Amino acid sequence: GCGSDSDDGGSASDGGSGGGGGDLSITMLPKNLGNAYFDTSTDGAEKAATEIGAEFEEVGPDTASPDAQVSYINTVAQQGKSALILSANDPDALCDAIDEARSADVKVVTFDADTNPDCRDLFINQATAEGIAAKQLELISDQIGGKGEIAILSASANATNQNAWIDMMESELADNPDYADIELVDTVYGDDEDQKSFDQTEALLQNHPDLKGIISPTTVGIAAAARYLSDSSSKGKVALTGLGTPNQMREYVEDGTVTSFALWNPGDLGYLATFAAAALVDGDITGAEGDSFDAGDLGTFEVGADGVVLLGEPFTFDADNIGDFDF
Amino acid sequence: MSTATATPARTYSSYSAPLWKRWLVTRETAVIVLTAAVILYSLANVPNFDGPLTLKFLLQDIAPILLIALPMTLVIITGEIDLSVASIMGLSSVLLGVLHDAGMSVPAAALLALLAGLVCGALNGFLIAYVGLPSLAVTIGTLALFRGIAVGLLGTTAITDFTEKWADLATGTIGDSRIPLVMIPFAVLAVGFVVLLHFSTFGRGVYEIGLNDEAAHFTGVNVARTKMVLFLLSGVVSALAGIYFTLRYGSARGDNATGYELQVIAAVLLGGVSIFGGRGRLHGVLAGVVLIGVLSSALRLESVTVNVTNIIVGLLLVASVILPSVLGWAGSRLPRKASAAPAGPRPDKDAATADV
Amino acid sequence: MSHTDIERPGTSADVSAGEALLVEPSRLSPTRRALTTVLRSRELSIFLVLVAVVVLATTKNNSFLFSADGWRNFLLNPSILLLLAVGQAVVIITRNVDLSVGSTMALTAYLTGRLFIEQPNLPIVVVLAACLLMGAVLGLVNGVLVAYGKVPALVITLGTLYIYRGIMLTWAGSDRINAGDLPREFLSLGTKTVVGVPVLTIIAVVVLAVVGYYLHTARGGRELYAIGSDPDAAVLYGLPVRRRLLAAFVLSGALAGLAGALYTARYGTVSSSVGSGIELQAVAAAVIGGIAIFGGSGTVWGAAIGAFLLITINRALPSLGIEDFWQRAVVGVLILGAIVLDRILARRQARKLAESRDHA
Amino acid sequence: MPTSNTAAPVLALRDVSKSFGPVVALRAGSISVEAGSIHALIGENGAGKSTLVKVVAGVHRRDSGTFELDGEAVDFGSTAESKQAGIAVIYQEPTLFPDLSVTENIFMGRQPLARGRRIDRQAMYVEAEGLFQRLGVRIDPRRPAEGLSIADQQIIEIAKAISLDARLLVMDEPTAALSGVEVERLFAVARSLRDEGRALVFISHRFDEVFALCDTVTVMRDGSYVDTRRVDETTPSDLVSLMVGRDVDDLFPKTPAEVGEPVLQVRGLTRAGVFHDINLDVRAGEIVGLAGLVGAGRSEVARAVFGVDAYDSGTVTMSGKPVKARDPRSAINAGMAFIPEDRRKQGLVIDSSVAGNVAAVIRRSIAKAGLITGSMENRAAGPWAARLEVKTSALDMNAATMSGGNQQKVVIAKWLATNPKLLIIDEPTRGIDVGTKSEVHRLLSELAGQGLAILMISSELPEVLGMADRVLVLCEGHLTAELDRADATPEAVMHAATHQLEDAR
Ligand SMILES: Nc1ncnc2c1ncn2[C@@H]1O[C@H](COP(=O)(O)OP(=O)(O)OP(=O)(O)O)[C@@H](O)[C@H]1O
Ligand SMILES: Nc1ncnc2c1ncn2[C@@H]1O[C@H](COP(=O)(O)OP(=O)(O)OP(=O)(O)O)[C@@H](O)[C@H]1O
Ligand SMILES: [Mg+2]
Ligand SMILES: [Mg+2]
Repeated sequence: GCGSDSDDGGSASDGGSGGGGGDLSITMLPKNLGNAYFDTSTDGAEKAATEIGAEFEEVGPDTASPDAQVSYINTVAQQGKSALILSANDPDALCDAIDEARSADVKVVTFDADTNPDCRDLFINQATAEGIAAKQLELISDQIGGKGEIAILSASANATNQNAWIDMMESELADNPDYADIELVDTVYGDDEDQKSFDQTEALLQNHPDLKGIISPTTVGIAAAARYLSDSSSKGKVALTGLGTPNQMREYVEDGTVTSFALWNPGDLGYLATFAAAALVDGDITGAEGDSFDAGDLGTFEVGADGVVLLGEPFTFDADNIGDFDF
Repeated sequence: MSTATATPARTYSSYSAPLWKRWLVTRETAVIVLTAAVILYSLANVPNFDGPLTLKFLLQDIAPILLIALPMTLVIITGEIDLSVASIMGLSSVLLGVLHDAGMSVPAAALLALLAGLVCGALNGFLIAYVGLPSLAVTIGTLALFRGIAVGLLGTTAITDFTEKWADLATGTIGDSRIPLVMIPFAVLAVGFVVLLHFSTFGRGVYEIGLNDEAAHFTGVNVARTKMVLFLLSGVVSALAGIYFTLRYGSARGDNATGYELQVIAAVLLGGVSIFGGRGRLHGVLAGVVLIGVLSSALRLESVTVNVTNIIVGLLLVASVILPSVLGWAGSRLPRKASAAPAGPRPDKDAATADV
Repeated sequence: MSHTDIERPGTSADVSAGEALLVEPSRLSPTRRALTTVLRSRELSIFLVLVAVVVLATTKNNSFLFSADGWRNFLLNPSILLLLAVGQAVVIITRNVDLSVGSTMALTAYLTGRLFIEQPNLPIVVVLAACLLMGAVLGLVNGVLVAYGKVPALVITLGTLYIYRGIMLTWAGSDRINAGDLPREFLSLGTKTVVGVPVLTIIAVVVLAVVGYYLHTARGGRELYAIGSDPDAAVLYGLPVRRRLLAAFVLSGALAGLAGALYTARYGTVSSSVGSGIELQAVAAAVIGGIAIFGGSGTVWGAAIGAFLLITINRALPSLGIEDFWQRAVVGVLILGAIVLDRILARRQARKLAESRDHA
Repeated sequence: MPTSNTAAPVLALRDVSKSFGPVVALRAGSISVEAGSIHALIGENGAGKSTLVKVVAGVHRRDSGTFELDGEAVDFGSTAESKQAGIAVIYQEPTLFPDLSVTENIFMGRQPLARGRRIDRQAMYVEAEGLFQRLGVRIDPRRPAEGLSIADQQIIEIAKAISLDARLLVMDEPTAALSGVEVERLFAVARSLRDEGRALVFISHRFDEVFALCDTVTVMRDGSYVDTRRVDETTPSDLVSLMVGRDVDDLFPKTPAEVGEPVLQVRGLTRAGVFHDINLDVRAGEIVGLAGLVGAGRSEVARAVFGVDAYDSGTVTMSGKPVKARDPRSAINAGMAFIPEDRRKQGLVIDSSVAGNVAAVIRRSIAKAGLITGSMENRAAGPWAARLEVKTSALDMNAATMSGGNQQKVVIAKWLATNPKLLIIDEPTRGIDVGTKSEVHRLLSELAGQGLAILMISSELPEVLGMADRVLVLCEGHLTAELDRADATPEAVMHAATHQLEDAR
């Protein structure tokens, strides 16, 4: 469940039950630092780490590029940490480095964005691609009344999971009769940079005067798009939905720019990933299909095919419930 | 005065100072000592720095900078600068990816990428050496242009499916030593550049141009051609670095190696090359590169964020260029004091002019 | 000697207006002189390029200009780069360059957010002033190092580019500024328009006007040109070279600081990548606008038009059906084109003037 | 020096010294200038006149000695301070801002202001016109300074200086580039300033000017004060012997050599705005002197012939074979050697070693397979340095650490090492001490005796007349006279060097 831990935030510091286990050391490597979404997942991970009593630290580049991540993976290998939790900027580029880390027996758990399954031990999946795609189409569809032009504002053009979702959405649009009157006219990339996403939104509206809605399956993108819409003449005319964090979107849900959007709780994602990593290190699980492990407040989880662990279904935020969340 | 054909009236000692002095009392030695000190300190105090993987990762990380620093040193010694090297890396990286994606074998694609680097260098060289434009402005322009072409060709997508054996070549080590394979081509190039700069007539020309290009021109040094050659070298070596970069990370992206030009220039200046041209030696530069590499590696092991590393590199850069003029300024203070108290001509002055 | 051939019959009659403008402008009537100056000005020519781009884009897609947003964005988007370009222009005129503006901007952009988070009901002017001040201080650091360290500005500002951004990232850590952290009226500042003109644009244009006026009509302004035209002569002449250099860098820094605040107002979010790479755009804008990279000539008006051109091209590319990935390449071509053109024109002028010495 | 009978002198320097590294530019300079007087400062090239001026102007800070203005000790750290103190200086080489208008150049930093501290351009132009009127020249006040002839540049400098209305006006060779008419106008202005009670210092190499304008004259030699005389109590020949410090006649020991085949042939050499249709031959064993005012374009011609500068049209041939334009290498291979006028900037790489400089041109021939080491250079350079008796402790010494004379020897050595057929030498003795000077002259005539063809450019008339077998005179880029040794009199040369200017009016 998502609401389950709205006491999230900096609560990492409180107490810390297990304490002593210095032998268990976990490094968290997000796509890049200074990204609200990953800050939240790191908070969750840190919380888990304190509960387990693992030594925890977050490192990362300030731009989301794979080569920048490689040197951090190398460092983890040098330090001989027991586990690495990362969100991959590139499915293939990191594999060599990860192999090196694993041969220095570091357990590698990916979350949010996966690498090739054979590189890592486990992937913590926020939600099934189908689920996410369907959810966003459903939202946009009833915001634009089931007909009209829509466009997608994605992260970088080679972001693994965004691309997966976009494919799903495209096929869904093609097959599902409910969406017969919805036309996907354009897909643009904001590279998860505020200004770029902002300008891309402007370009979308400019080049597609009849645009009815925008889907932005990335937290940076949706925030920037909302920011642009909120004071453009298209406000209210062009619907916007996608994946965003409540804190970033609250402003725009309240001023009516956005009616609803979806997301899982990144905090839970990090929390779960940390428990999975710990389980791997302790040897409770090997990452084989069918293994199951306990993840603190979140209960027990089972490893699916290709070493994937599924967090749950995305959750929809709107004016009524957004007040209950802080991440 | 004897006639121009008479037998030499006197002979001269070749050197004013003993060998050890000429070698030890130099900026280069200072950098090398500093680097050694940092390494020793890290070995002693930074956990895991003495680990088995450190050397390999370190060399792999600094390899591109080591490579580009070679031609960059010569370029800066002539008093010019090349800010477009990182963009050339990006462009060659993208070309390698695109061509390989189009079914070309890695070596063939790499060859074309090198050629592209040569063309980039030629454009810089032509505009700077023959049109006579300031290298700063030109290479700021080509920095944008080359990067723009790279990004334009590939957008923000990445090409990652490189044949394993080539990728391994980039990441592999010599035998089961800890030295990455890339150090072999580097060593070859390094020797080549040392000979070119320090033991060839061409190299003498490079220094003369840096010290006084007008005098060099008056002495028959072909200033334009020399600069052209250097920018060609810079272009092709940058392309090589770009290829290595691509294969090592197994991903060809338009934004690969963004900002590397700053690290290269920082390292070169840190290594004792004067931004005004005419001064500097390659061994100092290589030490400078290693110094920066060791610093960032050690700091990463200490889990210091990349930002702090950048701050340190920036400070080192500023300090390394400021220091000489600060010392010079301090020196210039001394005669001023002398002028305060009107004294007769100072004896040492007379000594200096005794042989006039 | 050039001044003797004026009496010579013939020479005065058969020279073109352009020639006369160069060699003996006073021969032309004031109006004619003014006219020729404008017609032959670099500013006019790139302004025409700008117009061409706009017309082209608008014909392809008339919401480019003729829609509420189109018009607003046309004016609004360049305003931040315009501020940077003006500062950059002043520095380049003194034969220096300031590559640290992007990082300075990032620092003050974050400062803005911080201030509002600490003191939500801080008056906006205070925040703007704080950013100006911080920028000025950062600029002063550059200025001192350049003027007293006798080191090329290129290297110094390259270094401070690293340092300032490093400081910003360390300071910001992993937390970032969201629209939610900022007071409404500050955010609205980013898009508010007065009689169809965005406030940001008005601010930028006012700054432009003041600086432009100063450079043209104040002693200090002219001294900046003199210093750039021949630094050694400036020292021999006894101009306060160091003081002027400091002033130039402080101005550039302060404007970058202001730009940072306006950025936050405009985009509402401040992340680690704010303003990275924008320093090159600022240099490009100045160079394209006719500021000679060797200093001594050019006007901030030109730099301003250059900034407009860059941004507008960027906006126009999608409308023209070109992927905006190519924008960087376009910028590169523009820079190279501009400096090559300048060189050709300079050669032509030097030759004309040399020939004007001949009479035999 | 004369003790001032009334008030303290406006300017009083005593035993002022200034060195640049090891080069002693000024050893013991002294001068005392009264109000209402025009004081000539003379001395050979390199005597230290300009350095003394720059000390007064605050460009250089003196190493030692006393410096008084109206009796008060002063110590200027910058030219701004000296300006403040009411000193106006015309430097030897024009220092203008090329991008700015002539008027702005004159009034930079002190432009007339209208309301709101706005520059009043109109007033500025009017004032400039006034100044030009007073100097009797017509320069457009609105045109850029770029591209002005040296003479016009010099006039701008003069206008700049007199518009300062300073109590002390120092002029370092202001007339070097001026024609008779312009010189007269300048003198008129100078006299009126003197009558206003200002003090003037006037540096010139032309005695007629000194005697026409000045009342007192101070002579310098080798950076030291020699003597001060009232002009009406001395004669040119006195001054010359004071300047040179020995009898004049043994100065230029030109030994006649028999003249052979033409080595250098220049035909119709032209470069717009600089020189026009230059034709000249230099034969083996012959010294050809090239005379003219500063800015006449002599150096430009030499540079074009040697290929460091481009030219528009014309041909250069060495012993029959054409030499490629704009390519010093081919000129060197054809047997040319070129010793340029500015040692420090063009002659040698000042921050490089003696050996490096001497071996610079012959590098390729001493290198083995393009490879070269320091010791190779030393071996090649040693003998040549020795032949010219270059005085240095070791071959790896920085050339910058040597005296002007020794630097010149290094330059000569470097070119003789190429054993050339033709030697072009621009200002052979500028800024070198008397001893070395005559060594150089002896060397030149010896080389000519051994059949070397020599083209010598010099601003010093005695040098030209003493050394040259033939004298070519250049005026504003035109060859205006070719005189044989016999009929090359000072008058003839001077007339040829300026007559075209007179005609122009
Ligand atoms: N900046 C400098 N660095 C080193 N040596 C210098 C410098 N300026 C002048 N000298 C040397 O000082 C000596 C005197 O130079 P200076 O210009 O004062 O002579 P001068 O009397 O003005 O000669 P001229 O009549 O040719 O102008 C010369 O030998 C010159 O080479
Ligand atoms: N019209 C001009 N504008 C600018 N600089 C000039 C001009 N004419 C000559 N010069 C420069 O002034 C200096 C002296 O003039 P130039 O060398 O042409 O004639 P010169 O007779 O050789 O004078 P010098 O006695 O100095 O050798 C040289 O450096 C030359 O480049
Ligand atoms: Mg002089
Ligand atoms: Mg000359």
